[in-house]
Amino acid sequence: MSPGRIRLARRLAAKDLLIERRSRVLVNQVLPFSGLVMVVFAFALGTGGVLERAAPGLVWLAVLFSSLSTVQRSFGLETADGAMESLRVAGVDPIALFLGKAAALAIELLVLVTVLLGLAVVLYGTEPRAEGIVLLVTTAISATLGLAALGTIYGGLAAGGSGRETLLPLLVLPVAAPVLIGATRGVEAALGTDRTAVSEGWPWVGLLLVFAVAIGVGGALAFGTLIED
Amino acid sequence: MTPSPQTSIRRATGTRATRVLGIVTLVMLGWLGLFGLVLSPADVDQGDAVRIMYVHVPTVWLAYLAFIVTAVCSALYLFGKRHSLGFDRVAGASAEIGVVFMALTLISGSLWGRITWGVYWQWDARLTTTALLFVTYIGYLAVRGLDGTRERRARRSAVIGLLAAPVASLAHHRPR
Amino acid sequence: MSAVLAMRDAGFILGAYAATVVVIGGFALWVLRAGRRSGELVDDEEKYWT
Amino acid sequence: MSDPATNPTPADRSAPAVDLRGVIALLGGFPALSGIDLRVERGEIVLVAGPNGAGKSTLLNVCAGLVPVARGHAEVLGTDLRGDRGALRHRIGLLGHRNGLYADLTVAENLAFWADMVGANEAETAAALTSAGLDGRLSSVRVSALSAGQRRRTALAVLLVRRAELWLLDEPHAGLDPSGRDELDDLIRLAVASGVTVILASHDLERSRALAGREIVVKGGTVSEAA
Repeated sequence: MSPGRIRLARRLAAKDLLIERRSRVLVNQVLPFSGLVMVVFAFALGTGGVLERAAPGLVWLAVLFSSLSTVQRSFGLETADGAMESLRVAGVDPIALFLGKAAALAIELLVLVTVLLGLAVVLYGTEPRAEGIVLLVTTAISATLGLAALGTIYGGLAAGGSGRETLLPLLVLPVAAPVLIGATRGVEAALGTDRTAVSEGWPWVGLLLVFAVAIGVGGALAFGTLIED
Repeated sequence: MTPSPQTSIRRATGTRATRVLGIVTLVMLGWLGLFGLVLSPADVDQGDAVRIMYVHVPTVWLAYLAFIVTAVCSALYLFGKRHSLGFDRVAGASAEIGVVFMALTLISGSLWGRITWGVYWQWDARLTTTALLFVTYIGYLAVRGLDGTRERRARRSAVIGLLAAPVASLAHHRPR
Repeated sequence: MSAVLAMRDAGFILGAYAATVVVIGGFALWVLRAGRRSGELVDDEEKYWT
Repeated sequence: MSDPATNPTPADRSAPAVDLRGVIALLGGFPALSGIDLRVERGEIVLVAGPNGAGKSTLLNVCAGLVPVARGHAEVLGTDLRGDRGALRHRIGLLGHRNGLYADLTVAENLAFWADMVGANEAETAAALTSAGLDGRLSSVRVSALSAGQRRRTALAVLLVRRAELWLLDEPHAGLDPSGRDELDDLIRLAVASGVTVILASHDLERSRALAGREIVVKGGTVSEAA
């Protein structure tokens, strides 16, 4: 990993975050949407303990759905005026391109996850316990990294041409299933849902980390081929 | 293997070998029905439900075999020196076969489950993985349907074919 | 044949067999038709497999 | 990969910008170019004319290394297109009908981003802004608020920042008003004066002829020199 590559990736990520700060698409559109999803879950499932028990899974479902919009936005700004193509044609290192997009996506998703976990406390009455905080944070971060890497791969694929946006959910959701399962179990253990112990959560964090690393490495290597359209 | 030019007009893409293979397959299918439904006895534990296994197990094996072929051919296309489009075509055709047979697996499996468990579907790891793999390869076929030149399609789908399978199977090897 | 119909859960079991035969048959027909259509695009001299 | 230190050696400085001999390129299995001969010297402006679908864009894409050469000899900036094109990419600037800019960023931010991508310094970025006539107030305007002509000039300023030696411009005048076209032409002349080679495909023949030193016609996948 050359320093030049990391510098490029940092610059790419900073560019994405600057664009988000300017346009506020995620804050003004995606975040309200994910909040809405949480509320609609509550309507559908009603009260009486079901919500509290299902809360960890619902949070990650909402994250998953919202991450699709986030990925679409992230690559929409690259394709709107052919910027991604310019980068590719100019020979900008595709690994740096992948790492930069994934890093920006990870930061954006982490904000989303934090807000949604907070919403779960308010809306679903799930109280985090002190001994589970470390597990909660590790789970959130490792799951987010995996989702960001995954979203970057498929976002890059969907960015190639017209009519591909509709393909994104079909491609991402089945592959994201391990993240959904792992992150849900991890958060359940952290919160003590169904009287699970904190120690039960750590193997799931392991799974999430394996996933994030595998997808991250695979995506970095494959990204050049994927966007070479 | 050297037919006269007149007969080759209607031959489409078939060869004598594929035709023989097709007839053998039809005969074997009939045989399977005869043995599976009539000649073999009911199982001691499963009763008559075991008869579904005679179609269920071969289809799932075939589906997995087809997906392995897809993954291997994707790798051969991507990492091969000549980037031969032949591998890409085999990968795509194999994925189609895999999807069809995995659909059959899911259908016969859920019918078996209805008899044995009383429900069509149970959320255990193996069933979930199978369903996810099914959807993953539907996505793979959708990627193959995207616009672009043959080389682009081959590159894209090879990456997806290589990436998707192990990840979807990760749901199978989850910690207890 | 009546023995087959008399077994327990005959509907589910026969359904599984029927689905298998129908789906495989349908897929085979689809492949044959696609092959025929592709074959028409190729000149007879270039059909190296015949 | 996009290391700015890989400056051309003197030997390939003297090589022609583009040297195509008998180039055949396929699109979807069919020949889009069927035997192209084209030699463009450094510092030339060459106009590529021809009807729609004749292969003008394909020719530019072949020069950019985006469409592979199926057969023939193809050298761009002294590098064989059929070999490793990695080092060649940042020396070529291809501009199609899209500008490749980020609408939510200002002109200066777009250029600064590209400067970081290719390792250009601030002085070079400022010089590109001035050359493109985008310095001063315009530099801090978001691209989304610019006119079509100003966006085009920003896109060309990116090529200046990238120090691209060969500019491949596909219909650069499309969608611009007359004054925007004039400003664009001035910028192209300025770039050529500093050593850039330009190949442009255009339907605006009158204007492009005034700009270009030479005109070639692409028709049916082959090239002929215009009289």
